[in-house]
Formats: sequence, C-alpha cells, structure tokens
Amino acid sequence: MSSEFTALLLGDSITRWVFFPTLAAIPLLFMRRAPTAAIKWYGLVVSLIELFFLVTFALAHWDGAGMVVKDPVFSWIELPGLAIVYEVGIDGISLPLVLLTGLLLPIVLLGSWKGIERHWSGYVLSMLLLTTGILGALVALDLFLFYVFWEVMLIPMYLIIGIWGGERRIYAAVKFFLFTMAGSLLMLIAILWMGWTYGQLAGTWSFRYEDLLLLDLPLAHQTWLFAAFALAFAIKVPMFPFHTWLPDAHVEAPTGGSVILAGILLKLGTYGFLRFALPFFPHAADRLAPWLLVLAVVGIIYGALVAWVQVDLKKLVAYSSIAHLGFVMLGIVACNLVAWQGALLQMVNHGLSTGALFLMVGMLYDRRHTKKFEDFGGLAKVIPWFAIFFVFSALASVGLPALNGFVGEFLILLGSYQAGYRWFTVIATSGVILAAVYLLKMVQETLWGPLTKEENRHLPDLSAREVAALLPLCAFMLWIGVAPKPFLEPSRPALAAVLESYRDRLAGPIADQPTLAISAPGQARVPTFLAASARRESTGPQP
Amino acid sequence: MNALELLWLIPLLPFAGAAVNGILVRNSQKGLATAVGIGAPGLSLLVALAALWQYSTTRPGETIQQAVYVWTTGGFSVDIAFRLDPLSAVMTFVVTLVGFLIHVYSVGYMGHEPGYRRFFAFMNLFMGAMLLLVLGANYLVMFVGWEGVGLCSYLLIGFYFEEEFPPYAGKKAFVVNRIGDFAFLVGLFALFATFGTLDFAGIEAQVLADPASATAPYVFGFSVAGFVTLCLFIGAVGKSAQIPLYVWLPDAMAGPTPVSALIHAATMVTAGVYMVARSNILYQLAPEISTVVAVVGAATAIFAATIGLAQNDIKKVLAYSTVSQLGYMFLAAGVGAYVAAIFHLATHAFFKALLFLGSGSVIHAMGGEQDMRKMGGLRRHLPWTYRTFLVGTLAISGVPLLAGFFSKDAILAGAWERSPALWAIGLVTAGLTACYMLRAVLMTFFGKFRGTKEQAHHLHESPAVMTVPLGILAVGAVVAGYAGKIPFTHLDWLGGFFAPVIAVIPGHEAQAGHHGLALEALLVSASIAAAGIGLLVAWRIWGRNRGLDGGSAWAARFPRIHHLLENKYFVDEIYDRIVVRPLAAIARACWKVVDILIIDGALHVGAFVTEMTGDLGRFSTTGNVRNYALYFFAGVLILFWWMIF
Amino acid sequence: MSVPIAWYLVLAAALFCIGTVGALTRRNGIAIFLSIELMLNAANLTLAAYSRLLDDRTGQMVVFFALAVAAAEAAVGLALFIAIYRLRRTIDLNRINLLRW
Amino acid sequence: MELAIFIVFAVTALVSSIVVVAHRSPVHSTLSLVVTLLATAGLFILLGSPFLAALQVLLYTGAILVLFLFVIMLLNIQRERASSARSPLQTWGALVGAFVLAGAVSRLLWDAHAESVAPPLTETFVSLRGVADQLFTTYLLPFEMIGLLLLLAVVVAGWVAKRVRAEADEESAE
Amino acid sequence: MSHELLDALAKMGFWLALLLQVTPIMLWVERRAPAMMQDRLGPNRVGPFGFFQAIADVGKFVFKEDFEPATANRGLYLLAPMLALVPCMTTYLVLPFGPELEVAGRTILSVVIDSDSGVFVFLALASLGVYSLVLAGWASNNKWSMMGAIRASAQMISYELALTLAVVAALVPAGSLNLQRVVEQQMDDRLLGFLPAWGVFVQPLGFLVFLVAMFAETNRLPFDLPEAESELVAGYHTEYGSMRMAFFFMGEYMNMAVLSALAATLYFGGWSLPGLDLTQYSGIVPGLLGMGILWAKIGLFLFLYVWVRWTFPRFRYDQLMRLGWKILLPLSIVNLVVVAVLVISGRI
Repeated sequence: MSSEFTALLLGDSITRWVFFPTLAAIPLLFMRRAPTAAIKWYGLVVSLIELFFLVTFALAHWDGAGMVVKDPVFSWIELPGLAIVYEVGIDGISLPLVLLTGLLLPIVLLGSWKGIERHWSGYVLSMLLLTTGILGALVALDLFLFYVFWEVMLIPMYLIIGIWGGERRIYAAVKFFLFTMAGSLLMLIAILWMGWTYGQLAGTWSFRYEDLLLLDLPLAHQTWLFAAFALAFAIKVPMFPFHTWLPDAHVEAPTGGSVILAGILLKLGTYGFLRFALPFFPHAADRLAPWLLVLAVVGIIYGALVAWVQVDLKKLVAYSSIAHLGFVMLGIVACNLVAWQGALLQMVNHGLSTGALFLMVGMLYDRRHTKKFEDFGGLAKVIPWFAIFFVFSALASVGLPALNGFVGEFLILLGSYQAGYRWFTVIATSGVILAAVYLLKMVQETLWGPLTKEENRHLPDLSAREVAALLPLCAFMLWIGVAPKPFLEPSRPALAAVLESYRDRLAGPIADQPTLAISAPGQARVPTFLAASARRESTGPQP
Repeated sequence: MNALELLWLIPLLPFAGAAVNGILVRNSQKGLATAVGIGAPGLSLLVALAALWQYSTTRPGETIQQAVYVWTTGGFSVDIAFRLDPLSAVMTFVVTLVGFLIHVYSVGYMGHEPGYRRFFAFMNLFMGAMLLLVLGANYLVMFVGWEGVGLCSYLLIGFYFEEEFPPYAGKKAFVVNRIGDFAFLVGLFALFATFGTLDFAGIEAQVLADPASATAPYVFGFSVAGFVTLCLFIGAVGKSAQIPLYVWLPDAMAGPTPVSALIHAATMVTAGVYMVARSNILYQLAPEISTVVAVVGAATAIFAATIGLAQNDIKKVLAYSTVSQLGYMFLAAGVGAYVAAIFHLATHAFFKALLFLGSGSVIHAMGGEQDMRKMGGLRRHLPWTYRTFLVGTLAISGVPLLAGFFSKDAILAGAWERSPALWAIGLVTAGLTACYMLRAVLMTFFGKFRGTKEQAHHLHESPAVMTVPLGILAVGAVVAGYAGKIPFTHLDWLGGFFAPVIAVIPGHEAQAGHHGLALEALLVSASIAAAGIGLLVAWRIWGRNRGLDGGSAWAARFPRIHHLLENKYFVDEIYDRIVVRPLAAIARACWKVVDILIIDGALHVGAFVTEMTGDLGRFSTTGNVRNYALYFFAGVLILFWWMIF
Repeated sequence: MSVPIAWYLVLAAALFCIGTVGALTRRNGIAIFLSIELMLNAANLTLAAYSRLLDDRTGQMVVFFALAVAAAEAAVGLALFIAIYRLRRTIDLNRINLLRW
Repeated sequence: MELAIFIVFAVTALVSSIVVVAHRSPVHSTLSLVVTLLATAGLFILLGSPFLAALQVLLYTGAILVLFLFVIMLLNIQRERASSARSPLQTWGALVGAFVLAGAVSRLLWDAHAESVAPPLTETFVSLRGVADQLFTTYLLPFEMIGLLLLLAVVVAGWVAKRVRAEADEESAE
Repeated sequence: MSHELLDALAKMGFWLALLLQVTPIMLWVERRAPAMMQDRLGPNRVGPFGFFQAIADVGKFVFKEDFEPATANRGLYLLAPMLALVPCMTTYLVLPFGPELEVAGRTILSVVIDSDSGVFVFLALASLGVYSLVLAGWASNNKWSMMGAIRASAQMISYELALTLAVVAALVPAGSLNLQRVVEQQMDDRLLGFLPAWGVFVQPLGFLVFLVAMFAETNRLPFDLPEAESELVAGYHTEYGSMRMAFFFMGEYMNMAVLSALAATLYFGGWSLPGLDLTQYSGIVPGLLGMGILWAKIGLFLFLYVWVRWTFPRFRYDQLMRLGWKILLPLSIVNLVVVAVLVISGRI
C-alpha cells in the first residue's frame, strides 16, 4: 500500500496535489523558531507551487470538453470482509472547487500577512493541512476516505478559529466544531449503514462511490439515510436553521480563516448534496425536495434580512453567505441542468466575491482593529483603491450583471423556475432586492458619507501585497461575469451525466427491500466514473 | 467599411473610455481625462451615426442581428448579441447624441470638481450600459444594460459621496430599481420557461407562429403574456419611476445636474418605456396589462404634475416633471400608441435634457443654489440660458409647432381612442405641466433677484462649452417634433419608420385609428387650450413681477392642499412606515429572537444540560488520586467477590 | 514446632490490607508510597511462604526480582516526588489534583 | 521455639505496619516500615531463605528506605495536618474495604492451607548456591533485564529531578 | 542451653571485649600519633605517655550532663546514638578469626555465624549504619545537624556502591560469600610462587577502591564532610553531648575497626600469616593466635586512618560526589571485570 501511495505521490497524479500541502507542512514542524518572514514566504511559495500543480494538472488532463481523471485504486485498509480502498478522482463537478481552493490558498496567505501576529508556522501548517482536507474531500471516491478527509478539514479550521481568532474565539470554535461534528457523525452512521447493506448484498463491505451507487433502497431507508447526509451537509452549507455557527465562526475567525471558510468549506456542504446525497437517494431527495427548498428559500430571505440589521461588517458578510448559499441549495435541489450549472458556478462565485469581501474586512480590521460600522464612514475619500475593490466585490456579491454573482444566481433561478418550482423561485428572487439592500448598506456605512472618525483620516491605502491578493479575485469576478462560458463548460458534461442518471433512477421503481442493481452495459448509473471508456487514469503505477 | 458590422463598437467605446479613465488616468491628468471622457462617447456617436445612416439608407426597417460571443451554454444558452432595428436605431440616436452633448456640457459644469475624472468614467460607463440596453438583441443583454445603468445611476447620484444625502439617495434609487428588477427577472424566467429563449427575435417568431402559446392561462388567471408583461412592467415601473416606485427619482437630483439630465431625464428612466415598446408583441396579447400600464401611466402623470406645482427646488420641479412625462409615455404605450410613446420619449429627451442643463447653468451661476425662492430676475444675467430654457419650457408645455406639441398630441390622440377618461387626465396633466413649468421660469428668470449680495455679484453666463449644447438641444426641442405625426397631415416619418417594430399579430390587429378631421381638430384645439390655460394660470399667479407673493397667496388660500403637495403627498413617509420600518423590525426580530434567542437559545439549553450532567459527574473526578485508588479498590473487591463467590 | 504456612499467608494478607488502608487514606505522597511498599512486602512474604510450601525456589526468584523492581520504582517514584515538590511546593495529594475536571 | 520466633516477628510486623499507616509523621512511618521489613526479613529466614532476608535488609532497609528518609528530609515534609479535607468516606471506605478484603482472603487462604504442612527444609533449598544456580541459569534473562531496568531507573530518576529544576530555573528567570 | 549457643556467646564475648577497647585506645592514638608526626608532645600528663588520657576522656563523657534540645524529636533523638552501634555490634559475627578449633572433642568454627551469605550479611547490616546519622541529624531539629545528616546519608549511599563492588570482586577468586573460604583461598594459593595470594596483590585496584570507600563510609578525613567543623559545627551530632556523643564516637571507631577487619580479611589474608600454619596448634590456641594476627592487621589499618587524617585535607562536597560516582564506581566495575576475566581464564 505504502509503495503504491508513494508512487502516486511522485507521479503526475491527483494524490500528488492532494498531499503536497501536507508534505510541505512537515518542515514547518521544525521551523517553529524560524523568522516569521521566512515562514510566510515558505507558505506562499508552497501555495503557489500547489496552484501550479493544480493548473498544470487541469490543463494536462483537459480533453476539450471536460475531464474525468482517476488515480489508480489500491487497497487502503483490508480486513476480512471489509475492503476500504484509496480511490480518488476528479471530474467537472469537483474541478472548479479544486481550482478555487488552489487559487484561494496563496491569496489567503497574502491576506493574512499582517493580520496574523502569532505562531505563523502553526498557521501555515493549519492552512496546508486544511487544503489537503478540502482537496481530499473533493476528490475522494470512497465514502470512508471522504469521511476521513471531511473530518481532517474540521480540525485545522477549529485550530485556526480557536488560536488566531478574536475575543470569543473559543466559543466560536467550539460551536463550529460541535455543529459540524454532530452532523458528520450522523453521516458516518449513514455511510457505515450503506457499507454494511452493501456487504449484506454483495458479500463484502464496500464504501466505494460507484459500488454504493448500485444500491437500491426502500423509500424509508432512503429517507433516513438522506436525512443523515442532508443534515451533515446542511450544517456545513449552512442552511437555516443550522446556520448560527457561521456568523460566530466568521466574526471570530482570522481573515484567512474566514476566507477559506466562506470560500471553500461551505461549498463542501453543497458539493456533498450534489455528489452524494442526491445521486444516492433520488427518491428520498425528490420526496424531501420541498422541505429543502423551503429551507433554502427561507435561508435566502432570512440571511438577507438579518444581514441587513447587523452592526458588524464581518457578521453582515457572514449572513450574506447564508443567503448566497441558499441560492446554491435552491439550484441543487431544483435538479435541473441550468440550475445545477448555476449552483456550481455560484459556489465558485461566492468563494471569489465573499472571499474578497472577507479579505477586505480583514484589511480594514488590520488598520483599525474594529469591524463595527459605527467606527467607519467616509472611507472612500481616504482609501480610494480600497473603495474601488470593495464596491466592486460588493456589487459582484449583489449579483450585478456583468459580474460573476449575477451569472450564478440567474442560472439558478432560471433553472429552478424552469424545473417548476415557480413560487419558490419568485420568493428567492426577492432575495436579489434584499442583497442590494444589505450590501449597499454595508458600502454606504463604510465608504460613503462624511468622514466622522478622526482615526480614519490617515488610514493607508492598499499596499501592493493587498492588491496582489485582491486583483486575481476581482479579475475572475469580471471574467466570469462577462464571459461565463469557459467556466460553465467544463462541468456541464459531468452535471448532465449525473442529472441523467438521477432522473433515470427517479423514474425507476422504488425497491421494496435493499437490492443491488446489476449495472448492465449502457446503463448509466455512475456516469462519470464507471464508464471506463470515458475515464483516463493519471500516470500513476498500474495496480 | 460596413458600419453596420461595428455595432459592438458603439457600447464598447464608452466602456473602454470608462476603463481607461477609471483605472489608468490619474486625477491630475485633467486634460487626458477630458479627452477620453469626451472622445469615447464622441467616437461612439460617430460610429452610431454612420451605422444609422447606413441603416436608414440601405436597409430601413430590417432587423440586423449581430452575435458577438456565446455567453453561456448548456441548459441555458444565450449569446451576447446586438440588434439594430428602427426602435433601437432611434434609441441609439437619442442616447448617443444627447449623451454626447451632455458630456460636452459636463466639461464646463464639472470643471472645478475634484472628482472630475471619476465623473467621466462613470458617465462613460453609463453610456456603455445604456447602449447595451438599447442595442441588446435579447432580454439578457438588455437586463445587463438595465442593471448597468442602474449601477451608474447609483454611483452618479452618490457622486458627492462625502456628503450625507447623495449616497443615501443613490442607495434608495438602486434598491427601488432592484424591486423592479426582481419582477423583471421573474418575467425573464417565465419567458424562458415558456419559450425556451430570451431572444427578441425568437420570442417574436414563436408568438407570431402560435399566439395561443402566449395567451395560454398561466398563473393567477394571467396568461403567459399577461404574467410576463406584468412582471416586465413592474420592472419598467421601477426603472422609469412610475407609481408606486417613483420615489427615488426626485431624490436622485442629489447627483450633479448633467447626471440628472442624462440619466434621470433623457435616457435611463425612459428605458422602461423602451422595454415596453420592445415587448409590444406581448403587451398586445395582454390587453388587461396594457390597461394597467395606461392607468398607471396616467395616474403617475397627473400625480407627479400636481406635486411639481408646489416644489421650490428647480431640479425637483424638473424631476417631478420627468416622472409626469414618463407617465405620459406609459399612457401612450398602454393604449397601444407605441410610436407615440417612443416619439415622446425622443422629444422629451431633447427638451428635458435642455431644461436640466439650463437649470444646471442657473445653479452653476448661483453657486450651487437650487431653491427658486432665492432666484429671480436671472434673465438679464443669463440670457442664453434664459432663452434656451424658455424654449424647453414652451416645448414641454405643448405650445404648437414645438416638439412637445406634436408628441403630446399623438399620445392624447391615442388615449382618446382607448378611453376619453385617460384622454381627459392627459389633458389636465398637459395643462398642469404648462403651469408649473412656466411657474419655474417665472420664479427663476423674472422678477427681482432674491439671492444674497454675494451671489448677485457672481452671477454670470456659463461658458460656451455649456451654452452650445444648450443651443443644440434647443434646436432639437424645436425640430424633433416634425419627425413624428404632424396633425392634419399624413406626414408621419416616424410612424412609417417604426412600422416593422410594431408587431402585427394574426387575430389581434388593432383597429386602425383613422379619426375624422373634425375629431382631430377638436383634439388638437383641446390640447392647445389646455397648454394655454396652464400658461395663463401660471402667468396670473407668478407673472407680472409678483415674485413669490402670488404663489404664497394661493398657498394661503388652500393650506392643506399646499401642504400635501409641498410634501409630495407624504409618500416617502408612508413607505417608510409601512415597508421599511416593519421590514427592519422583522429583520431585527429574526436576528435577536430567532437566531439568538430561539436557535442559539436551544443550543445553549442543550449545552447547559450537557454541562450540568457533566458537573454532576465530575464530582466523582476529584482529581485526587486516592479517590481514584479507592474506586479501583472497590472495583477489585467487586471483581474479587464475583470471581470467588 | 514448625509454624503452619497458612499463618504466614494470613499474616501477609493482613499486612497487605493494612498497606491498602494506608495507600487509600494517607494524603502525604511519601506515606502512600510507604504503604505501597508495605503491600509489596506482604506480597513478597506470600511468595516466600508459597515457595517454602511448595519447596520450589521460583517464589524466591520472584521475590528477588520484585525487590529489584521495587528499588527501581522507588528511585523513579521519589524523583517524581522531588520534581512535583519543586513545581508545587507540596506533595500533599489533596493539593496535587491535576486530574481534577 | 520457631513458633515463638514467628509470633515475635509477626506481631512486630503487624504492629509496626499499623504504625506505618497510622503515624502522621512520615519519618516515623518510614522507621516503622524499617521495623516491619526487618521483621519480615526474620520471617524470610524462618521460611528458609536467608538470602532473601539479607537482600531485604540490604536493599529495602539499607537503600530504599534510606532513600525515602533522605527525600523526606530533603523536602522537609512535616507531619500531616489533620485537615478538614480528610474525607470520612474515603477513610471508612478504605477501612471497610480492607477489612472485607482481609477477611475474605484470610478465609480463603485458611480454607485452602489450614492443613498444609511444609516439607522439611533441605540444604539445597536454603543454600545460596542453589539460589545462584537458578538465578544465573533459568532466570538469567530476567536478571539481566532487571539490571537494565535499574540502570534506566537511575538515569530517568536523575533526569526527572534535574529537568524540573531546569524548568523551574527558566521560569524564575522569566 | 545448647553448646552451640554457648560457643557463640563465647565467641561474641571474645570479639566484643576487643572491640570495645578500640575507642579509648584510638582516642589516645589520635592525639599522640599526630603529635608525633607534627613534632610536638600531645597529651602526656595523665599516666605514662598520657595513656590514661583516654580514660579521663571517657570519664568526662560519662559524667557530663545529659542534655536534650527542647525542640528535638525526643524518641528518635534518643534512638539515633544507639543505632550508631548497630553495624559494628553485629557485623563482626561473620568475620572469621581462625581455623576450625578442636575443643573438648567438638569442632568449633572460629567464626560466630558460619553462613553462606557471610559477606552479604555483613554488608546488609553495615548498610543500616546510615540510619543513625540520618536520624540524629533529623531528630536534632537543627539545620547543621540536618545538613550533616543529608551529607552523610548521600555519602554513605554513594560509596556503598563502590565498596560493595570492590567486595564482590574480592570474593570472586574464592567463589564464595563465606569469608572463611576467602581467607582459606588467600592462605592456600601463592602468586608467582612466593607472594601470598592476598587480595591486595591480586587486585590492588580493588583494594584501593575499597580503601577509599572505607574511609568514606566511616566519615573519616578526608571524607568527614558530615561533621566538618568549619562548616557544620559538628554535623549530625552537633546537638549531642555526654554519653550519647560517646556512642557516636564508639560507633565511629568500632566501625573503623570492623571495616578494617573486613579489609584485612579480604585483602590481607585475614587471620592467616604466610609461613605460619595455625593448625599445628591444638585447642583454642589457633583461635587466639588468629585473633591476634587479625587484630594486628586491624591495628595497622587504624593507624592508617590516623595517618591519613593528618595528611590529607578535606574534600569539597562536589569533589566527594564526583570521586564516588565518576571515579570509584567505574574503577570498581573495571576491577570486577578484570578479576572476573582473570578468574575465568584461570590465571588466579
């Protein structure tokens, strides 16, 4: 096993870029007393190398229309009657999020340059481990492996909030941890249950994605399992009413933590719905869709309303995340290609625009050590470049056409309307109004109006480093807004295939008791990863 | 070179100008900023003129569509595409021409502002977005422009961001617009869900092929077309400041005057009218919504006109006048007179831009003073401004042979056909318009100067860079009317030009409105009379060097009405009470009660229960090793006992 | 008269239990340590007694090793006590409740 | 004669062991334990293993308990105060438990071995040579390991005591 | 009473009678010998050569007021001086002083306890000596006493290791813990044909270690740190006076004597003398002769004590510890290994 793993690490494989951050984190253990600047630069260089790995990988395996790549599978944990495999693969659904992760990592480090004052090596270490966790969760094709990565994400984030956070960081960190843990434990039970059921039917336990997709379960089983998965993911998203950890976590987390949290971690929840919860339990998902839609729509309106009355910049942005993720959930539950495309894009969009907003809130915090609206006002005069980026990002978040937010929201709403959820869509669309209300309030109270606070009079404008952190984000916002096609196209085949198999299964009968579907040739149950012809393996050793 | 293939350049040039001015140019490089700021819309105007010339000479009436690139694919596929047809041609002409003139004017007006470069960047951005809006070949591009102009409106209203009020007004404008946009979006979803495309041409073709698909029942008793048009109309109501979403426009006067002229009079606010006209095929299939459009338009027209009577801020008067005139246009669109609506749109663009720029010249001269009560007798100091302003006033009042006369007449004629009541409202509005506009002229330019000595000392005519555009617009305000239908004749160039735009749907042909000459004469004379009465009343009250006394006397005679009008029927206050505050209260309740009290409360109760359990349990863990040893010992004893006995 | 082996055994049990009481009731760490040594000693006595009873020297061997281990244990244990005392200025186990909550 | 000696030693061991447990002064406890151990050494002789007795005296009383005494003096531990923190539950629990255990074990042992008679002492059983033979053949490995363990214990004990001092020094330096 | 018991009592009496004389004689020697060395007179008024000075000293001890500090821990304070006598009053039991005696038809061993574990018992009992010092220091409730006690216990524990290892090495050639065997082995063998196989010739290194450790064990100069009068007044017996003080003196000198006896037994052939076969005599004569020879050797050692005392200065405490742990202990181990190798290879 270890030899196979090592070979994968050395080869041009998914495994390499999943574990590269972890490997690169090892020297940090011995750099505790190294000068801070060295650690910072080390982290930045590592993150750039990681980004390079990701981009070159994506380019190398791009086949013109999409990509489906899998690392060679090998056995990871072998027990009698139970084989857990190490299986990772990437397709159009995970690709955007993977690239987003790679993009955000250096930006996060740049954004933390000043804000983090203690234990830099630990911070970079946490960030790198977190990256591995995220990337791993995004590419894991064995549910056991997925769960492991899922939990790996949790701990560094917990540390980041708990160590480098604000005043109530412990409360926030514990809240974050308990919320997430509670959900994921239910998911673990569901995963084990599925593995066991598979074992009952096939003779040996399996947690492989493609194996478990073959399970046809009775509606009652599906409903419970779906509920367990959905709860774990809904907490992560977070959906109303499981969202209260988010504002606290964001407010207390350091800038980098917030960016990663909002930018990527939350997406794992929606990704989980798309990748696991819906394809596994189509009937239950269909049955429970109205409830999820209600929660999604309530989240949109609720998040927006609550964001509006916040007195803390960061909390406002945090609540806006709830609203934005509500859109994503709406799109995912709508089960419509347009909506799914929009949802996937919106995940990226949210990562970019909210990430940028959190970064800038952090920059303000670095300068003024406060995040309260009452301490700001009229900053546009003092720090014009900041104002430009801030307004730009806020507008992207509002969903202004020609910026990224619009594309995602538009496709989501269009798709869900098309899918027949008209009134949900209409209510959700009203979130567009509220988005303008709260984000413009944010801009207004921060940038416009007379300069009332003397302390603000001599704030320095953005430094080159800060611009370097923000510029890529804003460039992507504009690019996606103006020409979203290159960003939508890669994931379309994968989404379409998943949707097709979802619909096929939904159209099929509901099993009376757990059965194992025999995947006949041509039956596209696991479209992206089963079809060997469509699959290309990365150049690892052949097992 | 085929100018028609350069359509994409028309919006792109201003965008480029905005980008250059916004990012590359520095504040100190004023000349460069001017060159870029003027040059971009100027070039755009040239390209537009060339394209329009080529269009009207070689392919009049045709629809020219030009796809630039594919925006999205997959389940929803749409191109970024431009479309030139008579409707967009007229709009492009108006926008580029008036826009360019206002840009030129701004060089003088904004010359001393610190945000000069920023101003031109925003203005160019606006031009680009507006052109995108009018040139877009599908609803999506239109929506992009639609929101783009909204953004620029927000930015430009809040141009003086260091003051308290302008940013607030900008935010208000954006949010109110967003309410309309929300409906617009829903309309687009419905459209796409029904027709599977957002392309104007595609939708038109489908509807023409199968009108029943559009009239099929949809929701709440609306047909597809009804629902879509209602949604779109709500969008238009937001953008074009109609009841009940007009409240942002008067506040939007907080922006620089050229902005008011360009965005809040000539172009952006008329986008709603353009959109309704653009969707006329659907409106024709939804007569009940058309009626709604007409009624809302008429109501807005008279409502805003009454408010205009009692305003003292010169720009507020013009703002309410704009609202009123926009109502007029919607009245026209609602009664099916789409040509008249666009006609009035065009003429209004000229004379309202003229009026705003004129008022800007006055304000410029008065050192920023906008209250007409502190002006008076300015005609001696600002002769050119006075003359052109007067031309604009007469034009908007509907004085015969000026532009307003023809376009208003066309609208009233259309209204008469649908309903005499609407016509009557329109007529009264026309009278009120004449009245309050002349009031503004009299208060501003006649009588004695009521301002401070200092202001009197500084009074001066504006530079040529401002007065020349005034002159050109004044010419437009005079001659533009002749493009449309001229009463008592069959001359109707615009009508002919527009014919292809107005869809003719099988089974829904509008009955050809050919009224007799007598009726036409009656209608024309009625409108002339209304204008005359309005002007006369104004002269009687504010004229003859009475200054403010006449108005005060009338105000004293009807104090309640005056109070109501002066305070704009308290609509802002009502909205604040019934919408904003309750919503804020709900939001606060959501936060404080639902989030903190209920959800977190439940969480904390759970945590508390856990903690208490742990507290009880922890008495056993004293931390004292001896106690643990005793437990251990007890365990050993128990085990021992169990094993032995 | 030879002494019955059972007497040795019972004596050892009694010593062991006395040691147990000491280990459980004393607060002074060293006193507890002493009590534990007492218990160990009782065990040694038992072993020696059985060795005698069974006429097998293995018991003695075990006692030998137990003594040696006790020496090691005492060395390390006392070092720990010294360490604890240096840190906390007491070896009263009631006050050394690091495991508390 | 043997019985008399046994009784003397047994009573001495019991009494002194009670003193060990009951005396508040650690020095007296230690000294009582010395007595107990010496008495036990006597019992070892009675049980036919003078070697163990000598070892007990040499190792336990001569080294380990001296070490105890040394540490007690080093740390200057005074007698335990009859503090209010003493919990009656702990004391009575221990006493009752110990009595129960003693009773049960004694009963069991008595039942099992009341009739057992030890075989007569043989020269080989008593002789040191026999012990040595067994120790260096059968039990060589454990013997070596004990040596290792002791070495380790010495090193660790030194290290533990020293390290804490270093840390304490660092603290005081700060 | 059995003969054995009577024999044992007789032998013990014999031993004690001699041992108890050590203290007064040494008191005198300790004064006269250095005086001689330092070219002065020393006590010479009481009796011939001041010989009765010792008796006078004893009288002084006996008749001084028995004083107890008020804050002392009484029981232990009283116990400590008695414990000082424990090692010396017990250890001689395993020391042989002659060949087997044939008296009245019975074979009597000229040793009180003829045990397999002879040396082992000696060491075990000797190790108890430290209690006296520790308790004296602690019970006095005096910081000088305490310091002295701590020093003494640390010193004794430390040097016991080297001492024991040296003893072990000395036992190796005989292959027995029984000291009688050790003496016989030295008596019977010859080195290089002429030298008696005394331990001192076989393992001079071991003897050196033993000698140094012996000095340290008895707290004699240069290792008298526990009672270094310039630092600690008088160390652990600061608070003691009169007879109790005398007990400590007795303990010290008798310890010196007993350890000297052990040294003589292990390294100088014990009761034997080369060229003198004691078995040629009958009755108790060999025993008396053996005792005489042994005591002669003891006397030499005791003189060595005095000699060294006035020759070497006192060690510093760290030097003491370093010497014990870093020099003597390794040396004794080396010695043990060397001897073991020699024995196994049959050279001895």
